[in-house]
Amino acid sequence: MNVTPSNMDMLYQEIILDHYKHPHGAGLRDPFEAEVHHVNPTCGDEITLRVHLDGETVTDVSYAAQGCSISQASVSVLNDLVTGKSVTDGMAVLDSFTQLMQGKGQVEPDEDVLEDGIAFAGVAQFPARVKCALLGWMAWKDAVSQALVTTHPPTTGDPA
Amino acid sequence: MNVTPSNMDMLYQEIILDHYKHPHGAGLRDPFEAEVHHVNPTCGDEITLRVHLDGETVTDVSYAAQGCSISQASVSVLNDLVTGKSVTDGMAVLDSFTQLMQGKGQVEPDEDVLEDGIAFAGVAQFPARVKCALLGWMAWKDAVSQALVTTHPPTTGDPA
Amino acid sequence: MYDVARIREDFPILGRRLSGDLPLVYLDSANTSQKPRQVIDAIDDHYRQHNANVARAMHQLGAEASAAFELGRDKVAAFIGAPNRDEVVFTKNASEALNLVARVLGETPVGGQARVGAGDEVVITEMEHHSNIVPWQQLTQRTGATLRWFGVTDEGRLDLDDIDTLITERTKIVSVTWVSNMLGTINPLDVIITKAHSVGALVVVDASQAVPQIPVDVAALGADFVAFTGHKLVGPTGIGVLWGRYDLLASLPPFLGGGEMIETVTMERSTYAPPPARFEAGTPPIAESVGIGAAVDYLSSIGMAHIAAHEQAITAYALGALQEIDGLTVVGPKEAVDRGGAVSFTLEGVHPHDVSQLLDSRGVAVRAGHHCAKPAHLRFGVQSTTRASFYLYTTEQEIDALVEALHHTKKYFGA
Amino acid sequence: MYDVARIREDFPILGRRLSGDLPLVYLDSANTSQKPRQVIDAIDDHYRQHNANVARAMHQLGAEASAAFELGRDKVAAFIGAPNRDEVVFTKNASEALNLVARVLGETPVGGQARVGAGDEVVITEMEHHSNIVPWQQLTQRTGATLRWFGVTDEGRLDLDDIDTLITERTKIVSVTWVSNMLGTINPLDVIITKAHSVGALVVVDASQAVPQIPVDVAALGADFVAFTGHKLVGPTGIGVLWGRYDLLASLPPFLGGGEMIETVTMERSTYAPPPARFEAGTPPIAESVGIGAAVDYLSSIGMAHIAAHEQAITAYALGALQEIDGLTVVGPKEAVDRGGAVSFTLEGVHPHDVSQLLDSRGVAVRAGHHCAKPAHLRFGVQSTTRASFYLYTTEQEIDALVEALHHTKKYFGA
Ligand SMILES: Cc1ncc(COP(=O)(O)O)c(C=O)c1O
Ligand SMILES: Cc1ncc(COP(=O)(O)O)c(C=O)c1O
Repeated sequence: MNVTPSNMDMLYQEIILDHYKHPHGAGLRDPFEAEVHHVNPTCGDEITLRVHLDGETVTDVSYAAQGCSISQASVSVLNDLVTGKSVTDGMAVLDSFTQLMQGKGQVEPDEDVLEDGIAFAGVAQFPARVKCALLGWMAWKDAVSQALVTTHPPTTGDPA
Repeated sequence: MNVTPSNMDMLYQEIILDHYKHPHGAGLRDPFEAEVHHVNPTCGDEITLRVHLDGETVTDVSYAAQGCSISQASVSVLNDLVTGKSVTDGMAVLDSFTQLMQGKGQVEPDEDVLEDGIAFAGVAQFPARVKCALLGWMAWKDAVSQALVTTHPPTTGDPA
Repeated sequence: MYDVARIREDFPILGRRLSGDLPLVYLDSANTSQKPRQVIDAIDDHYRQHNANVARAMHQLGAEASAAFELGRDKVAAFIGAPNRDEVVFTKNASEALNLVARVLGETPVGGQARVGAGDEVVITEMEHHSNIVPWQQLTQRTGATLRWFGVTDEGRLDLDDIDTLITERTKIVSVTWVSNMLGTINPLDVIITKAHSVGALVVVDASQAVPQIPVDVAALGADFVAFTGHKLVGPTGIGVLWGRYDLLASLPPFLGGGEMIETVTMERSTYAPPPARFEAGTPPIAESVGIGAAVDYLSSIGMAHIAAHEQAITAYALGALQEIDGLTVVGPKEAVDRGGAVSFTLEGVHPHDVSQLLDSRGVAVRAGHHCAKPAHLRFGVQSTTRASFYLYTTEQEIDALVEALHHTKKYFGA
Repeated sequence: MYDVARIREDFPILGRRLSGDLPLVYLDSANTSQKPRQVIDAIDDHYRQHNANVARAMHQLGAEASAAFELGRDKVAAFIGAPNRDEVVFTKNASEALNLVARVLGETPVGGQARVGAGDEVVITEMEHHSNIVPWQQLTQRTGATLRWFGVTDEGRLDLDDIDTLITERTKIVSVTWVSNMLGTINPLDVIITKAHSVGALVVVDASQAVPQIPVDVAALGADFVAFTGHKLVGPTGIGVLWGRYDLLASLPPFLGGGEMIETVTMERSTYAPPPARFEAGTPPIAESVGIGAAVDYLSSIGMAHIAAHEQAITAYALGALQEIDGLTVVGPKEAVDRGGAVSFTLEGVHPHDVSQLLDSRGVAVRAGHHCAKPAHLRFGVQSTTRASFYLYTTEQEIDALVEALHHTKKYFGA
């Protein structure tokens, strides 16, 4: 079925509206190694997101977000998809989600990897909404990088 | 006869070309009460012009000018028209010449006032050349104002 | 009689069909206006028949292009009642016009003194567009001056109670919007200008939303600088206007350097042309001047008083209809009094993005977001709003379509 | 085969008849180029079908306009070989692009340090256009830095003998034109860039006359900033380009404030978006981006290598024919080697204004004056010159018409 600007049901899939109304893992929790604040400058959507790592494992992603259904649902899905995964596996999911979003509707989503995330396939055809869908994911990427620096301080040549 | 961009003889009247080839009163002379330097920013034409007043009378207008036939001929005509006249009469000639130049070809020149200056009637239809024709006249206006200040220092309320 | 149907025929885009073969309901004119064929054709004809560079070219095309370019300036000057055509400086948009003023007021002219320095104050308002906030933040940061601002009342009006403590002997500049692009408020400029001038401050007016909508006479207004933009007044992109009092402009140092803004240039130093050339570095927006000239001609042919009356009527109609929708709250003055044709609102339970997306699916084009007025949004405790905005071509049927689409939106999101 | 006749059919204005029913011989392309219908139609169609504001609008027209605007950026980036589309900043013209660089290099980024301050040196050349002189005079005056410059040889080439004493450890910026708009000289940028980078200086290239005429690959060039302008490359007025290395752009403070250049704004302070948005305050030149995109498509469809070869051939033809005229002296390189298609000359006994006026009476459009390069004129002891300049649509017959009209001019003035 073709997605057009007049065909809203392909954009607002039931799954998206469910996540929007009942976001998974919302709220800011302790402990965490990194907290970031991201803004979509165009519309003002905002998110504060914390990451808690246990070694290589993402043990919690907590957040407070203000934004539209797409941005809210997408961070809820993110929470589902990366919590409990290794950082490497989480980053792989991020890659596939980003590819789907930037694929202008030409990329076939992999349900095994993206689970509920495949509901965002329609968003890829609304360029103005792609940023909404990616807001939480970009924040997560940023937070993980910072958390890794905290938990694995870069080793330098100097052993002191 | 109509003046058009392809009809050069109406622009470059014999009189203009004569003044261009044999400019009247060219050169910088002493004495003078004011010297000014004016530039046409668009094309770079330049003039240095001196005015010598004797009381209310313009006794000399001397100049060194670099520029096109129109700007050179026009200052030569200026020299003819204002030398020996009172400042007031000179300014009246300036007014009529300016009106002619800015009249877009709609103003009928008065030969009694403008003499050889009527040859510039065609220039008024070439907007880009109007500035050329006015360069020397604007310099003269400026120089006379300065010379008047020098020769008639403004009286103030304070008699000291 | 104001004949909207007749006017709409001049705007080719209003006949466009959108996805799903829906007619376009364009309610985003405060963002940018649509263009009548008179403007589009003038630009087209310029490029096909008269294109050349200006000022410098002495050939026939050059003379035609220069005349056309300067005629645009004459038309704009007449349209805003400028006492002198040389008071009209062309910029690339309203933002550049405001930045230009903010820059040159902080810089030192040859043999003079900067108008703003350390210890001085600049006063703006909480309802400004970012383009009338950021340049003043930059200016005050650069110079060590202090930025202060008027607050906004719950009704969305400027809070003038503080005027005597805000505008004082320390105030050097007051910069204020005439019509708010978010709240729709029309500000009482006379009070502010009188007060500012009484302490010797200069007044800059952001008229980006005013010039398109209401008859403007800068001489009667009495401000020192007025900025606006071509694309909001049925003109092209790529051109804005800074009007300034001639004596002031003539006393200020240049902004951008190069091209025709000079008097003479040597490697060591340059001297500068008088206004407006002094502030127009490089090749100016030539085709855009032709376009803005055609735009003001078009608006004048209809009559700005008629356009203002239509704007007022359609805004009143919209405010009435919108406020009957349950859960819809207008942010800004709720009645069409001292008010322009931009109506921002929230709809309970539905984020503005989602509102605008659903409206778009019905062919209704509105804007969602902070409308480049984050502080005004913060003031009302909202992060974003949906904004519908109207212009000379807006019809009551379009407002009805908006209302109907909003009901549909509520149903869709179960709100 | 390069088919000039075919190309000319794309340019509506080339069919125009001038006063006296003369055909137009347009030899003023270094001043501004003519526009093919592909460009004019693209702009026309944009206003008729897709006009909306960009970035901020989420409706269908907004999405179309945003895509069209950003596609213009993609096309320009590809045309100049930019490694990253976000390195292409749209300005209003080349002059703004050069001023932008000069301003931000003298200002202090948050948590950083200005690139130019007191005691530093900026190096330019004597053959620059005023737009690449005045901004650096302003910068050095503001910061207390020193402006220095390369001289020009009698042949009209940069005098590089001084390079080691001019570009030193004190040099922070070297700004130089690629192709001179007056002399026609193509400068050996590789030598200058290598030397400048060896002392840690940044290199700004004024490519206003280069991008229209020769294939440009900014990545291969190795400069830090490159500026050019839309109207000289068969594109519209109202748009210019600043290309800059991304890491550099990202390290620089903003220039104009307002609109979409922000990340967030409060009344107290603002943070700024990454490039290119950081440097594009206010509504950008939207229709103009569509136009410049169509322009580079058009040039690419013919092929920049072919255009360069044509330019070279026609310039060689013109240099040969012109120098056979008694009393005519070419100012600048006399052979078509490392040389663009602008030929400035003097004609003994006839002032350039009068030359251009007489040529115009024959339908031949050239420029007379200082071509915004007063120092270069001073260098050759002339106050002004007549300049004929050629482009992809120029024919040998037009050069013949120029030569014939020059003979007529000489006869007319008895020179
Ligand atoms: C070499 C050069 N640099 C800069 C410019 C300025 O370009 P613009 O007038 O579009 O700002 C020009 C053209 O006038 C030029 O030829
Ligand atoms: C009140 C107000 N000021 C300034 C601007 C900036 O205008 P521009 O984007 O044309 O620079 C706008 C429009 O966006 C506006 O509504």
